[in-house]
Amino acid sequence: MDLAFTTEQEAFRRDLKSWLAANLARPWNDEIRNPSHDENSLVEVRRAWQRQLNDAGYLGMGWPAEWGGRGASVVEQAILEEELWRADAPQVPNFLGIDLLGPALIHHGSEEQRRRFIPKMLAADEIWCQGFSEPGSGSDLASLSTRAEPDGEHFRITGQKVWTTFGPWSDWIFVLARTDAEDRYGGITFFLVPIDQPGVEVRSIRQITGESEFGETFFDGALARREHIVGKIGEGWRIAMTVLGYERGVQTMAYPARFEGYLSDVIEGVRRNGTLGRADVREKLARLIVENQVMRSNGLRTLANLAAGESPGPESSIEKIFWSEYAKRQSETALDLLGPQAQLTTEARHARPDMDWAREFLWARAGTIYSGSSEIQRNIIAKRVLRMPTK
Amino acid sequence: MDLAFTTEQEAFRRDLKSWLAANLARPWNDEIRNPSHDENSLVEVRRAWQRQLNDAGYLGMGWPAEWGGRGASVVEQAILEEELWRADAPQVPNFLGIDLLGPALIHHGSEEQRRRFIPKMLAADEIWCQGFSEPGSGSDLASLSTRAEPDGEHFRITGQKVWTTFGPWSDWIFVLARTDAEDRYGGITFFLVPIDQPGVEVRSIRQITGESEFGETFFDGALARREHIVGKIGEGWRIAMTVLGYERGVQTMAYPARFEGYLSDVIEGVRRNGTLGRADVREKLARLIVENQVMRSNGLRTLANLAAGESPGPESSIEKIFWSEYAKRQSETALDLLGPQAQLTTEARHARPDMDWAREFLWARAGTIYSGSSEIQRNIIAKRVLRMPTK
Amino acid sequence: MQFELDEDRSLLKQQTRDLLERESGSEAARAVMEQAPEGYDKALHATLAELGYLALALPEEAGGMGAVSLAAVMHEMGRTAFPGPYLDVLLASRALHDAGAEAHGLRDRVVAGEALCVLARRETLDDLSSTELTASCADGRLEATKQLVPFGAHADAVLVETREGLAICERPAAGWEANAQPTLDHAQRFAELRLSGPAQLVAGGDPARGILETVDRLAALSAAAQLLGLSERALELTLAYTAEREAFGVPIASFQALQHRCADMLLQTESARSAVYRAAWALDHEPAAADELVAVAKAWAGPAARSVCGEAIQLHGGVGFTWEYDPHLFFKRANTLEQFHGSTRQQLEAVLQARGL
Amino acid sequence: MQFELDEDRSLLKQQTRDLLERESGSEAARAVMEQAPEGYDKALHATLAELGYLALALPEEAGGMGAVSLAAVMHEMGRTAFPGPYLDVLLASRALHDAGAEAHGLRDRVVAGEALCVLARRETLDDLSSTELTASCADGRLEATKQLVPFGAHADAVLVETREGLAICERPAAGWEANAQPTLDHAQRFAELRLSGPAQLVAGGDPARGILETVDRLAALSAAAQLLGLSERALELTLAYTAEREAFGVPIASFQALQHRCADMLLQTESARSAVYRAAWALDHEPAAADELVAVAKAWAGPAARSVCGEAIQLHGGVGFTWEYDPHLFFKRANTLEQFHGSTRQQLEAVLQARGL
Repeated sequence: MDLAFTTEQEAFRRDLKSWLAANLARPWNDEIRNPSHDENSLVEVRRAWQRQLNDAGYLGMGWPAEWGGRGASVVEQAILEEELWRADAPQVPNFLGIDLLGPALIHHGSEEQRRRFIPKMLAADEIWCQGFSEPGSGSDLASLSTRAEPDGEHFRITGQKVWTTFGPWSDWIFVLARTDAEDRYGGITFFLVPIDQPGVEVRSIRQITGESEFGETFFDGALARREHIVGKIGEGWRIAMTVLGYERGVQTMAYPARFEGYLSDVIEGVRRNGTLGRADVREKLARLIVENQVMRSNGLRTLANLAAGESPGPESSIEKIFWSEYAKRQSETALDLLGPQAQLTTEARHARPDMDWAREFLWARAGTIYSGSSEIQRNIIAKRVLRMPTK
Repeated sequence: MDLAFTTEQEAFRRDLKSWLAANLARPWNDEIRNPSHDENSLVEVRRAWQRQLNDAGYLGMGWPAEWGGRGASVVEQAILEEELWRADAPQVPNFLGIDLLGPALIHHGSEEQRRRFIPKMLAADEIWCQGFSEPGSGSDLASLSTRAEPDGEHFRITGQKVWTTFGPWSDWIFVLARTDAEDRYGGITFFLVPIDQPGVEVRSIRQITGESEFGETFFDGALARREHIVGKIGEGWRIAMTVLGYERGVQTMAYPARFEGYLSDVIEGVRRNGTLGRADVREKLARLIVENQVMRSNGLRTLANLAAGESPGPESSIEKIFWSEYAKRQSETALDLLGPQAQLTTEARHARPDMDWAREFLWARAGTIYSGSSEIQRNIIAKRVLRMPTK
Repeated sequence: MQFELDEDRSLLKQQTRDLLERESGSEAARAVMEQAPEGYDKALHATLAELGYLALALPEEAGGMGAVSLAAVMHEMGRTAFPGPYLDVLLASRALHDAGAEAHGLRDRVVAGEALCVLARRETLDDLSSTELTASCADGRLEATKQLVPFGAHADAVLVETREGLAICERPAAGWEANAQPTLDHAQRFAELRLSGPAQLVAGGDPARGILETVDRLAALSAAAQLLGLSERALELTLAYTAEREAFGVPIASFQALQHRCADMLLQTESARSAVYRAAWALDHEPAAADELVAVAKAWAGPAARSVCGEAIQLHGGVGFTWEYDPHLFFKRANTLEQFHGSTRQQLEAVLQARGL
Repeated sequence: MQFELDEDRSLLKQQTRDLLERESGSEAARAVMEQAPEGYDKALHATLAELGYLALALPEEAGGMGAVSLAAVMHEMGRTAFPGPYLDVLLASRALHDAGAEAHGLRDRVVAGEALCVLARRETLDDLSSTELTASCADGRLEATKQLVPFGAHADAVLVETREGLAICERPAAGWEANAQPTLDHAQRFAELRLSGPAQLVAGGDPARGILETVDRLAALSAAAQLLGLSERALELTLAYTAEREAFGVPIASFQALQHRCADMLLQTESARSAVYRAAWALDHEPAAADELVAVAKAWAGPAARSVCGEAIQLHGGVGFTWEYDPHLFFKRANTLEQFHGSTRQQLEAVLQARGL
């Protein structure tokens, strides 16, 4: 057993922290409260930040040097994600491209595809969104019905995708579409589709926070070039499933860091309102601290297992449930302990400058739904970890 | 809307309370702590108490006068059950006979059966236990496999029943047995079987509390007379199901009364240990009070609906889940707030004389299992109240 | 004994439902939330006045109909996550009534829908028992800064809690400054009010305390009843959605894990119904028990609604997180009502106080 | 980085499992619980001594193997709901060791299995931070009444916390009165001890406090590790039972609602594993973080085991409530371990203290 970081890993963290201190103009929390920003200008802040990270060699760190990486270990990648959260850095706009499409191209793409797409992806010159989910197929992704029909050097894609995060600002979308109606899994192909064409329309979806980070994307005979199929025709499902597994674990230290930051705000808040001494308040705070530390322990364990070369199996379902359900409890406790103050949105005169609990309280509801809801995760645990029988 | 008891009902309650004050020698809690008692002598205390209640006309109150009742309303029956709990009276040993078999005989039995069985049942001269559940059929009662085969004027019964409460002290058992292997529901018949015969063996089942109130009953060609079939051959399932519904609602005020009594003990306990002023303790107490009051509100509502002639539909599943899950929370909170003191069993030198939390903590685990587990109740609610679809 | 509403109240409840479904369905509510600067539908407010709804919280001899009726109407308001100052106006009207003759002119205008008046009480943004007030009203002059006054930016008058008692401050007086305090419930409009100008003291210290106790009880009951309505409707939406939505070729409502969650939602909702109406009945018929039962009702209905409406979002899946679908309206309002009108924490303490603990 | 145990500790853990499965399976444990008046298997205790297990909590230079090894062994003890004073003896042996040379004679006999010695500390039956002690040891004479001394009725010696420090009281001294204090955990034997007679003070006030802090940390970690073992085994039992037990013609493990409950049991158990071993590792390698992490481990593992072992009873249905099936052994022990060795309430407070809050 060894839960310590190596000297090299600690050095990497030190360098990274210095770099962040020198290069991050202001924390994301300050950006989003800047009244001169709108949704578009905030995207530009994120784009600029991605370019800074890329120039410094922090993007796609685990990839081969040839593709912008430095062959960094999973531990270093996890340290990067953790410190980015601690510093409250903006999320890069191309995170889906980098987390999902990048590995797909590196493992399954053609040399031409890599050369064509990876540099612009890293440089945020082309923003990518993900076209997997459909209105009729959320939990049951393989039931997707968007179809792709061959048309000379192209395929024509018709159908609808939802939850295309960053869709409204994207240039390209990677799409799972059906090339064979009869073959549930083997009839799915992985396409790269440019958004700026007549057959594609992206609409914003407004979320309960009032923001519109998501979109839905309509395809009406949209063109995708044959050479922009990743892997072979019919390999889309397999590629998507392996790719969805690659980046697991890298975020493992980021979640506890993120929620630990929020937790400090609750503690400061009860200190300020004079209730830190109340036994009921202390119990609630202590429970949050315990849960957060346990989340961190789970994360360290996952990371250690990854570092030891084990793959993060379906156990990552436990992590997903843990952080997302914790986030709901934490924000509810914050609202209970901080009182009406925490109800105020950022536009309110008395809104506190540090933490936007009103938004976090709502936003936390999404965590247990997206990327496989808690219910789906429990199904996975029962079937694949506990091997419980099906009827 | 009217949640008040009528003048007559209030008078009934007053009379009952005076009668209890004059006739109940000592509360049950004192009896069970009396070191000179063993399990058998405690049964005799309960038998004697049943006779007192019967002589005073408080048993089978809702039955026709001819069968020992006084045609009492459901409200009066509920008041009786409530006050019996408040007074901490012993439970009558024949409660299953009176609650289930009595109504079955009155509604479905023959005149001879009523004359033969009801008076002795009320007088506790014959104790009854219930033979419905089997080792292989708990939740899925209709899958029972105990079989009954005709043999002249008799049927011969072979099989095994479990959870025969009071089995070790019973004289008779009412049994659901299969007279037709092919017909799942219509192949079940309702038999009355004497226990003191070669083909019947009752064994005690020890519970996690260390007590043995339950038994399991083995039938090996046991004889049941044809004239002791209730209803017709093949009507057993229907009779059992209607009968199980009859007595619902009568306990509706008893549960909150019971747990309110326990709750007073927790409050006294934290007063004594000096923590009543702690904000965490106050919150936990207040939540229990709230839940207990809500249970009482649910009970009043059920009772009012019954009094208005409505049947207590599957909503009684809500009450079952509520009180049994509450009982677990209450006893856990008691242990948390009262500390090691509450761990001590009654034999311990420092055991408190009032409430046996160690036993209640264990006993409470049974409530969510017997008489249809919480899981079965949720199934019932989903299917019969919410009308949710089956696959 | 009877739990069901009598015929008159049943009728009132049904009438309210018909009116609100017609005039304030979720599309209308959304329009108000997104477009009306005042945060409510003025025409509908006038209709409510016309139909007598604004007198509902007055004592029966003054045109009210008792607590059970109040609960029934609030229950319906909850079912539509009704946006606007309806409850706030009721509470102010009752306080004005109880404050005596001097305040009855304004009371009448409020009840007639001619003036919008709300109470201005809170001075802290924390959830703490109010400490010393700083607002004062001496020699006909009010100096006050009040937080989170409901619909305070658009009120015609406020009834202000001050050190000296309750004071009426009509607008436009000089020195009326309102700063919007938007909260996460986009359909409730709060404001900080800074008031400095003439006002009329209508009830001194002791009477004011009595008036506010009555108002607090009615507020808690009303909030609890709305919370019940929110839960009830959120469960209905969930049942409807999950019966239609398919996954793996079957309606998701057929999944047992989801069924058990819905069963628990029903348990919470039906228990809220029992608690709310029992408390309302006690307010009308058993005043000695009412303090505890009202606190119990709100302390149950609040967390129940938070849980049920949260589950509604979850069981809707992705669309539950969108602005377009309704669950968030219920979830947000549940949060507002749980935090205000005596938060759960305060109600729990009130339960103990009512028992002398 | 590596989370898995190294080879030596892996071997130790496996060896412990083999030994306990052979010597202390649930039938053996039940026999001890039902029949042994001392509440433990003396022959097995001797075997543990022989194999060096009783030295486990000593510092490494004195024969111990560090906190990770301790956790691994305790984890296995939890898996069998091991009955007997094993942990209590370890804690006493460590205290005796830390008390210095005067106590090392008794320490050696304890570690060799020749004497059974436990700590006697508690004077109240409430779950309160200890107030003033009344036990005293002056001029070689002990006067003490201690509550809930584990296996106190059958100990050969006790190490008593007094106002003056830690005192060794060997039996049979005159004035040793033991009153059994049976608790709901039928396999743990507690007693009130009334002691009046000669005793030897082996550590004064300040050193005693330091010794007891070390002991408390090891106790909390050990209890947490046992709680992990209880949860792990209770889940295994549940999975095995529900895969076999049929209802409506299928194994009940195929019901989705039950599957989701088992998934939550796994989440709680696996998280306990992460927390316990991280805390143990910190005790060995990162002492500055250990206080908080040990408290976190126990504060998580206790409620987790209560929940998981309670679910094990529930999901076993009727047989789960019988003496004959095993779930109750786990449920009862989970309760004992949660309430003792620093209750959850005390651990939560310790977490805050460790952060200076």
